[in-house]
This record gives sequence, C-alpha cells and structure tokens, in this order.
Amino acid sequence: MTLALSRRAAMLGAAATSGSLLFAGGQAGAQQKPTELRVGITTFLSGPASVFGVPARQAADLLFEEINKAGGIAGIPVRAFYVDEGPGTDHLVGEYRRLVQNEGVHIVFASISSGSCLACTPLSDEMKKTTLLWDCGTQRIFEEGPHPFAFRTQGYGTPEVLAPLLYLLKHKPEFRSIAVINQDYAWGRDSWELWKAGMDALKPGVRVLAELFPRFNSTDFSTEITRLLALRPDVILSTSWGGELVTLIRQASERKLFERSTFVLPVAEASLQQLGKAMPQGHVIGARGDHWNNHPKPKDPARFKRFVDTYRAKYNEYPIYPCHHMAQAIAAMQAGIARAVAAKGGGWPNDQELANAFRGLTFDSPTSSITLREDGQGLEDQIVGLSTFTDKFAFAVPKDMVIFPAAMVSTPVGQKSVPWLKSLKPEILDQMPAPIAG
Amino acid sequence: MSGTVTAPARRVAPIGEALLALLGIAAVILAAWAVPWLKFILTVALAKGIAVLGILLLLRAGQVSFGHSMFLAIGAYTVAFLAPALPEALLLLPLGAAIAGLFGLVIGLFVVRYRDIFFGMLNLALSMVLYSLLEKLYSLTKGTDGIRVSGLRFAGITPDLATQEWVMFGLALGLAILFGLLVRAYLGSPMGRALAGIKTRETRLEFMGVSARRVLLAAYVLSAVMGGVAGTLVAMTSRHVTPQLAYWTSSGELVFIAVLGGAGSALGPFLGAAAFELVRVYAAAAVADAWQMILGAVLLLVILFAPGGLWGMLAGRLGRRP
Amino acid sequence: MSGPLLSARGLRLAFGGVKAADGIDLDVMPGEFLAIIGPNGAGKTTFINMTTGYLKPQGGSIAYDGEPILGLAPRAIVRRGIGRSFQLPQLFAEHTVLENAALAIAARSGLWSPLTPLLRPAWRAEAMAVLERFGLAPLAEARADALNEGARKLADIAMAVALQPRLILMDEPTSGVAAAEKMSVVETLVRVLREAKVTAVFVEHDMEVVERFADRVAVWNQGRIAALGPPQQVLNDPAVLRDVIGIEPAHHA
Amino acid sequence: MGAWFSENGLLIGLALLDGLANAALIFMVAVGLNLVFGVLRIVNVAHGSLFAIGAYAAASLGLFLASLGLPPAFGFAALVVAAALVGGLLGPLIERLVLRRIYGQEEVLQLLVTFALFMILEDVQKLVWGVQPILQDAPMKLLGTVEVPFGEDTIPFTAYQLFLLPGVALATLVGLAWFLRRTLTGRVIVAVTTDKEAAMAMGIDAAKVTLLTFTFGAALAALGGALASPTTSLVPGIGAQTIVLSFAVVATAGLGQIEGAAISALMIGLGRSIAVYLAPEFEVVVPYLIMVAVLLVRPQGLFGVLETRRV
Repeated sequence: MTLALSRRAAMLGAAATSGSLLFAGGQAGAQQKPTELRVGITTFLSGPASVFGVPARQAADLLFEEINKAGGIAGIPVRAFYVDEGPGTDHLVGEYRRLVQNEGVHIVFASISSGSCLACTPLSDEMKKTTLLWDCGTQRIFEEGPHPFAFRTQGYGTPEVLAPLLYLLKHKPEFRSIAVINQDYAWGRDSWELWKAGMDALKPGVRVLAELFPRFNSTDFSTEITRLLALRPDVILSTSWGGELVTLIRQASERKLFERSTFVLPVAEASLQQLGKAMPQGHVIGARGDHWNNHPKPKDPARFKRFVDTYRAKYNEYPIYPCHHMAQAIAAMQAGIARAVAAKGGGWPNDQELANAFRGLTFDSPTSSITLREDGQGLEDQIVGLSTFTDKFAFAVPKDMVIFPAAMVSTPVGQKSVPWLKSLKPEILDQMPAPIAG
Repeated sequence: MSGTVTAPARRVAPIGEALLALLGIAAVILAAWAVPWLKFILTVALAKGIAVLGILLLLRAGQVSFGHSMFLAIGAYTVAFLAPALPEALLLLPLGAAIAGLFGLVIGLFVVRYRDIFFGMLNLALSMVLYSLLEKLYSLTKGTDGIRVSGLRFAGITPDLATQEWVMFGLALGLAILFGLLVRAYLGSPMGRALAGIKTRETRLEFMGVSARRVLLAAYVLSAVMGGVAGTLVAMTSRHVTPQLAYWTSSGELVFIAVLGGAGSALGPFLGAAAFELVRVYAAAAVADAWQMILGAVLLLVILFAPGGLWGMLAGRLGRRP
Repeated sequence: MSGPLLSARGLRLAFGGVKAADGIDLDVMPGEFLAIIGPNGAGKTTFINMTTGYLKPQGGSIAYDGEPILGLAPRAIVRRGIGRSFQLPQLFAEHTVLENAALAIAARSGLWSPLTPLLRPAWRAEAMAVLERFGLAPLAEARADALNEGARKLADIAMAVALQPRLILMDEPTSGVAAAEKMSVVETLVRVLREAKVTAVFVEHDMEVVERFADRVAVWNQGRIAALGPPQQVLNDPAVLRDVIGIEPAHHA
Repeated sequence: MGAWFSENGLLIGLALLDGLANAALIFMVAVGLNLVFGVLRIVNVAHGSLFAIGAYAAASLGLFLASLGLPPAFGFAALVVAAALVGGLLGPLIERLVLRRIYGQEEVLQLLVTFALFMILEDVQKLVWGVQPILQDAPMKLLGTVEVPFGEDTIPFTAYQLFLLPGVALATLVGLAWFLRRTLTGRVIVAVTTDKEAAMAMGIDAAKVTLLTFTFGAALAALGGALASPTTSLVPGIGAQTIVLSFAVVATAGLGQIEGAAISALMIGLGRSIAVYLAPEFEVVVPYLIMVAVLLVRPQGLFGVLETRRV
C-alpha cells in the first residue's frame, strides 16, 4: 500500500519505472521512428476551469481513437499523457518536465490557463520541445519575445475582444456608457485593457461607469448586479466564463438587468448549453473562434457534422469551443508531423525539425483554414452575433453573424496589441463583412 | 499507541538517525542523478521539507498553523519581485528568508498570544489576507496568473538549464541539511524543550520565570524564516510564482506533510515531503482527475493507523532491532 | 533578627460572592516553615496564587524582602526568588525527569541559546545533583508521566527548588501520596529545603505532618486567618478544632 | 461627509440588502460548524464539502422532480429533502467510520482527518456530478422579484434573496436557540458542550449526543448549500471557499456560540457588500480583517467565554 511508501521504496520504485525511459526523447542525430507518438496534454481536470478541460479531454480521446483506428499518425499510434492544471503552476512546471524527461513525449499541448501558458512556453524554449498552445488566450506570449518551439493553434485575446467590439460599434453605435464585470485574473484584466484601448480609439468619450473585478471563482454577484442596476450603463461587458458566467447571467436576467443594458459576452458560447432557455436574446455573444453549431458556411460541413455528432453521441452534449480548440491542435499536429516527415523524405524528425515544420503551417479545421504565422500565432476567424433561439437547438445561438477574418482583427506580427488597438481608426468598421442571418 | 504526531514515540539513537540521514541524502542524490525529472520534484520536496521543519517546531508546542504557507509565499514573491533588479540567487535567498522572518516577527507578536484553534485560525485568516492581496493587487502581482522568475544568476554566473537544475538541487539539499541540523539542535536546546511545555504546562513555564509567548515567538520566527527559505527555493526552481502558494489548502498540505512524515525527528519533514510529492506525481500520472482523493486517502490511513507518521514507522522498526 | 521575608497586608479578593481573601495579614520570617491549614474553599490556594502573581488581589499589598511585588507577572516574581509547587504536579510529561530539572536550571540561568543542548554537562550535573537530593536519581531517565504520584510530587518540588528560590510556596505537597510513603516524602523534602536554607510556606491537610514539620501554623477560614502560632498551641485550640478542622484528630490526645 | 452620504447613502442601503442574503447563507454553514465544534471539539474542514454536496444534491433532486413534470414548487421540497438526505446519510457515515476513531487524540490529527475527508469529498463531487456547472434556479424564479425604490428609480431584487434566505436563517437561529434551551435533547447537547466529563458522569451517552450533533451540523451545512443552489451555478471548488469563510465567522463569533455566529455572519456579509461599493479591491479581505480586528480586542471572539465554554 501507499501507506508503506518509505522514501527508499519510493526511490526504488521511481528508478525502476523510469529506468527504461532514461534515455528517451534524445534530441539530435539519426532519429529512429518511435513505436508510438507520445503527446503530453495539460488541461484542467480539477477546479472551476475543468468545465473547459474535461470536455476538451473528451474531444481528444475521441479524436485519438479515430486516428488510431485509421492507422495513427505517420503510421504510428498516438498516445496521450494528460496532466491536470488544477493544482497550480508550480505543480504544472514539474509535470511539464516529467512529460518531457520521463514520459518522453514528442510534443506537448499546453494549457487552458494563460498563467500555465506563460509558465510552459519558456520551458519549451529550454527543453526544445515543440509545444502547441491549444487554448490559452493571452496576447503576451508572442508579443513579449520569441518562442521558437511554441505555436498557438487558435486565436487569442486581441481578436476575441476586438471582434465583439467592432460588432457592438456597428450594432449599437449610439451607446454612451459602459460597465465591465470580469473575473479577477489575467484574462479578465487583459481583455478589459484591450477592449478599452480599442474603444477609446474607435469611439472616444464613452463613459466607464464601473470596473468590477469580483474575485476569481465567485459564486454570487448580487451586490455587483445591484450596483449595475443602479448605474444603468448602456452596455455591460463581461469576458467571464464557466460557472461564473452562468451565475452572472442567471442572476442578472432574473433581476432584469438584461432589459436595462446590452450585454457583450465574448466567451458566452461555452455556457449556452448550461443556460438553455435562460439566456436572454439580443445580446452580443462570441465563441473564441468561428466554431458555432450554426456556422453559416463551414469549410467542410460533413467533417464538422461528423465531429459534433460523434461527440454528442458519446458524451450526450454538444462540443464547446475548447473541444474545437483541441481538435484544431490535433489537426495542426497531424499536418505538422506529416510535413516534417515529408521534409525528411519519410524519416522521423528530431525536435528542431519538428518545430520547423510548424512555422508557417496551414491546416484545416472543420470550419476554416488556420495558418500559423512566423511568430507562432495562429490565425483563426471570429464569428460574433446576437443571441437568439432557433428550432434546431435547445439553447441560444447567434443570429446576424459577422465572420471576422483573422488577419483583420489580429495584431500584426512584431507589434504589441495595446498600442496597435490604440492606433485603430474608425475606418476599420467599413472593412467589416456584412452580417449573415444564420 | 505508538506515540503521536507532536511527541516522538521512541527515541532513536543519534547514530541511527545520522545513518538514516546519510542514507537518505545518498538516495536523494542517486535518484536525482538517475532520473532527471525527479531532480525537480526532489528539489521542491526538499524545499517544502524545510518549510515543514518550521511546522514541526510549532507542532512541538501543540500549535498548528493552518496558514503557514504565507511565509513560503512571502519568500517566493520576494524572489519574483526582486529578481528583475537583483537577479543574484545567492542574495535573493537570504533576502527572502529575512523578509519572511520579519513578517514572522510582526505576525508572531500577534498570534503567539493565542492557542490551539484560535492560533490555527488566525494564521489561516492572515494567510488568506495575503492570498487575497496577491490575487487582487493585479498591477503589482499579475493576479492569479502569477509572476515568472527568469534570468537568475548564481554567484554572477548564468548557468545553462541542466546546470541550474543541479545548482538548485544542491542548494536545496545543502539548506535542508543545514536547517535539519539547526532544528535538531534547537529541539535539543532548552528553547526547543520548552516548546513541549507550551502544549501542556504553560503555567509551569511561567512559574519557572520563562515567558511562554517568547518561547513560542522564537520558534515562530524561525519557522517563518524556514518558510521563506523554502519559498525562495520553490520560486527559483519552478521559476513561476502564483498566489496559490498562499491559499489555505497549500498550508493544509504543509501540515499534511508534517503528519505524514512524523514529528519525531528532523528527518520526518523530508520523508513526508518526498513521499507527498511522489505520491502526488504518481497519483496525478495514474489517475489525473482523482489524485486529490488518493492523497486524502493516504492521509486518512496514516492518521488512523500510523499516527507517528513515516518516521514513527521507521523508528518503530529500528527500535526493535537487537 | 531581620524583618519578614514575605509580608502580606489586608489582601482581599472575592469571586462573585465568595470571599477567598478577606483581609489577610501574614508575615513569613526567613528560614521558617509555615503550614497553612483550613477547610476546602477557605482561600489557601488563593493566597499562594496571589503571592506568586497568578491572581491579582482586589486590595492590600504584598512585600517580598521589603519590596512590593504586587502587580508583577508570575515570571518576574519567580525571578526575584519565590518558587512554588502545585497541588497537581506540573511536569513536562513528555520529557524525562532529568530534562524537567535541567529545564528549570536553564530557565534560572536565563541561557536560552537555541544551539546549546539542554543536557550540556554543567546543567546535567546540576540537575542530577538536585534529583539526588530528592532521591530521584534512579528515575532520572524515566518519562515524567511514568512516575507514581509520590515521585511526581517530589519532582515537581525539585523543579521549584532547582530555580534556587529563597521562598517556596507548596500547595499540598503530600496530597495524593500513598500513606505508606508520605512521611518519607516529607522528610526528604524538609531535609532538602533546610539544607538549601529555603523558607517554606505549605498548604497541608495532614495534621501529623503539620505537627512534625511546621514551625508555625496559620489557620485559614472563609478568607481570613482564624489562628496563627506554633503547632502545639494552634492544634490544641478548641475553637480551631471545632470550626476549622471539624473533626478531632484521633492521634491527638 | 454629509454630501458624500447623501450621494452614497442610498447605495449603501442597497448594499445592506445584498449583504443580508449573503450573511444568511454564511450563517447557515457557520452555525453548523460551530455546533459541531461545541460538542466534538473538532473544527471540521469537510464541513464545506457537505455544503457543496448539499447544493449538488438539491439541484439534482430539483431537476429530477422537474423532469417528472412536477410543478416548480416542488423545488422547495427538494431543498429540504436533499439537505436531510445528505445530513442523514453522510453525517453518521463520517462520524461513525472516521471521526469516532480519533476522539481524544491531538487536535492537529483531528483537524487533518477532516482535511483528508475534504480532499476525498472534493473528488467525489467531481466523480458524481462532473465538472460542468449545474444549476436549478426554479425556486428563485418562482418567488419572482420585488422592486425596491431607489431615488426616482427602482431596483429589482429577487424575493428569494431578499426574504426567503434571511427568513430561513432567522428561523434557524430562533429554532436552534429554542431547541437548545427548551428541549431535553438540546439541553443535553448544551451540557456536553459545556463540560463533557461532567455530562458523562451524569450518565449522558456522549457517543449518542456526538452522533446526533454531527448529523445535525452536517444537515445544516447541506441545507446552507441547498439554499444557495438556486442562486448560483454549482462548480468544483465551492466547498473550499465556503469553509474558509465559515472559519472566519466562527472565530469572530467565539467558538460554540450560536447567536454570536449570527451577528458575526451579519458583520461579515454586510462588510463584504459595502466593500463592493466603496473598495471593491478589498472585498475578499474584509472577512479576515474583521476577524483579526475582533480577535485583537477580544481574543476569545465576540461572544466567546474565556476558559469556560458554553453553547
């Protein structure tokens, strides 16, 4: 039993189990093709963000099963090693090392939390291990310095905030006051900073009536809602997600806040199934990407449908955006490895060669094509719309959707997001595609 | 019953203890050499062991600090805040320890007036104040995402990754030995012996002309210093600090480790920390979404069936040898 | 002859409606053995507690060696040379008898370096010497909580004596001690205290002990001193016998 | 000052209404914790898990009843039944299987045993209810909203939070006070709390009282969770937050104090709400600052009695 685990016994155990792996994951020289493709995946399996982490893991399980049935990647089966982000960053950096040094993974999918990404990316530099940032959104990653082994296979904070902002400016140009209620952590703070930079450039003079950052993982927003009811802002922005967003929307709609103010909810998509019919209509909602269930023109409708249907059949719920982000990372990995193997004439790439294959890579998601720029950032389109109900879904979906091309709403390579947003001119609104009814 | 958490079950001859310590040191070095990723885990375990030594001191006085990881966080954030301006690890280490010690003195002057549940809860409350501030003062602390520690120098040299890992491991091991010996001496000194008096016979201490509060305060400050040292080591090893370090469950873990290892010897905390980290890592690897349950079950079993902790079990075995 | 070592005047203290001290005047002369007797609740322990700083009287004064000590913390009073022992022995249960004694010696010397072992040779030798005087040397390595009641009482007093007080206040030093060993315990005690020239005040219920060892007896009743004088005189006072002791001691005839 | 007040006075008034609901929920949890401490002398860290499980059970039961097509009013029954079930099943289970083995042992062990239970129960919640937010707010919706005048404006509050939560908390407080003072069982609990040895010497079956109290305390925690469930979505981690707040309430109140728990819950609930208006950065720190400030002045807590403890 574990009870009897003395230090010596533990050491012996550790040495024994890892003995065969001591020399795994070597770097240079002639690479022998491994017998399996080892993928380390960090995701939330505990704590509040497990509402993202667990569905994403389910999506990965499902896709890996499909891939392995179809012969694996480059002819070898895929094996996933999951790591829980829940226990905190200091635990995670240890786990990242374990993945690389002990499990000998060939590639790492890192993290939902921006904090985890900020901690893992430097490790990818140091350990020279290709790391796909599969869900985190902080703009700081690639703007604060190069990370030659890290690639983000989806959009990030700037486009995910700018697209709803543009949409709001077009949809409700007359708004004069705003309040923000965000979770108190990097995403909540950063997304407000991005929003405000863009808003002040595109529509100067909007009054900010309240900046509320209730503590992360709050369960009650009654007091904040009372304050917002009393202040009567035209617009309320919230980039919150998960249980907190559900609670906020429930409490606010019960107290008629949605009747007084227009909400902008850039991360709403993941919570709409939970909310069901409780989601008020006519508010701006986003999906951190373009993967809405009612996407008006997905690039590969059959593939999109198959993914959604299989997921639903297996887990009895619709996939949410982290599932799609996971699928994107897996698609990127498939494309990247194929490219690397092709570049080596069928040989197995070393770590450096694998990373090289991802630079500038274009891969298809079910809904569009995503290109990884030279700085590692992926270009993923954004769809924003107004919440509504249709016959097809038991939960809210967007209508009057605008598909924002990724390049239009992403900070150009080499620039930083906040200065770039501050430099925006109202003319950008003219480039906005026309809404699609949906 | 074979002893309890706060009182050694049976005394192991110093020579046996020394031998065990040497054996442990050799095993740790061997493991770190043989299994590279374990080096990281063991460095963190040694660091936490140092913090747990502090918990052990307070446990001897019958007091449980359910907020002690605040000192760990203070040490860690000292490194995170100062590293950009002062990247010299060998200066940051004593600085982190000193600042934690200073906090320990100020907080200690307040909390040593309380005993038992109130002592535990006050420490908990103060650690939650620190946690909330670290989380809330976003412009200073980057909130829950925490601060990355980079570009550390060691005696003016910036080592490569592998070397730095060894340096940190060596530092942690060296400090663990140093503080282990210090605590051992402390527990054998009148100051340490008087701690047990606080648990049951505080009146007698007073009637010996001794201020029980001062006895407890001295131990508290020393434990805060060790918490700070542990924090600096953790920050320099994981190179990323978050407010989570100060959350009450982290403090709970430190007490957990103390009980797991057993308070009978200065070796206990290190036994406990190594076992804790290894169980956590292996449990997390085996069942990523139920590691907490496994740790909880281990803790429960230890308390119910081996309240002397791992050290108690070892001591029991050694004691039976002819 | 010099003045009193301890001098209490007009001590008053009430707990709710109960007067535990109702104008206590008492002088303790250097070198004497003063016994305090009286029924339960008469305020005997309260007197010890007030003298040692554990309780603060509501009125009156206490002087030790001519200087007022009222209001000082217990540990300050101890440092001036007043020791005490307890009705329920207050030993550090997890430590050995030797360590208990050594801790008292360490406390007295005020040497609290965290790196000095408690059992450094000087302290160990002195602790052993104290234990030998009390006949506890064979038990030096036993844990305090493993002792029988008599040994515990002696060890408790030994700790007080190790502090080298000039005055010691003992709360029922023989209570709980088996009848067979009681006299030997008291004899040991008195021998040691006389050797160390310690003045002693002790609360005692056993009239035989009082008669054999006390120089003077103070009779407590309802927070007052009802009688004070040599044992022969006080213990034959019919009023004391009737009101305070309540029963006629069988051996006293 | 006058101008400031006329500007903010109304807002503070609103904050008080929010604080009341908040205080009511904290009280429900803290009072159970305090009751259990009084008799068992154990600070039960797993009390927060019982809160969470009570909330989950109430939501599940409510959703189940709704799926049977029963009217939403059954949601209220679900709250009470779920709390009774959780308290009645988990309470005795924990007390009999685990806590009973550690009575009389060192405090740190008792505390850690409940910490271990907390860790285990956290994962049990995930295994049973998953990680997606669960919500069942039918009871809150059913009661509708009340328009509270605010200058020329009105502010809608849910009747659930404005009336039901404080009402239930008040009823609990009064009922508990009556139970402890007027019923035989209650007096026995008080006797054990005040002096366990004496109570046992009088022939009280301490084992029975302990079991009863722990079950009762567990049910109170579960009821607190059940009552909170309509107002919030349930996610992993709600237990950890609740318990640490309850600690603050209990320590501020004084250990074993029932009425004290009500007053300190009120202080902490109102303090937090007011902080949201005046200094939102410090909202999370307020409960602990209140606790530290109170203990600085009164080391035994607001209503605690030094040395002799009572309920």
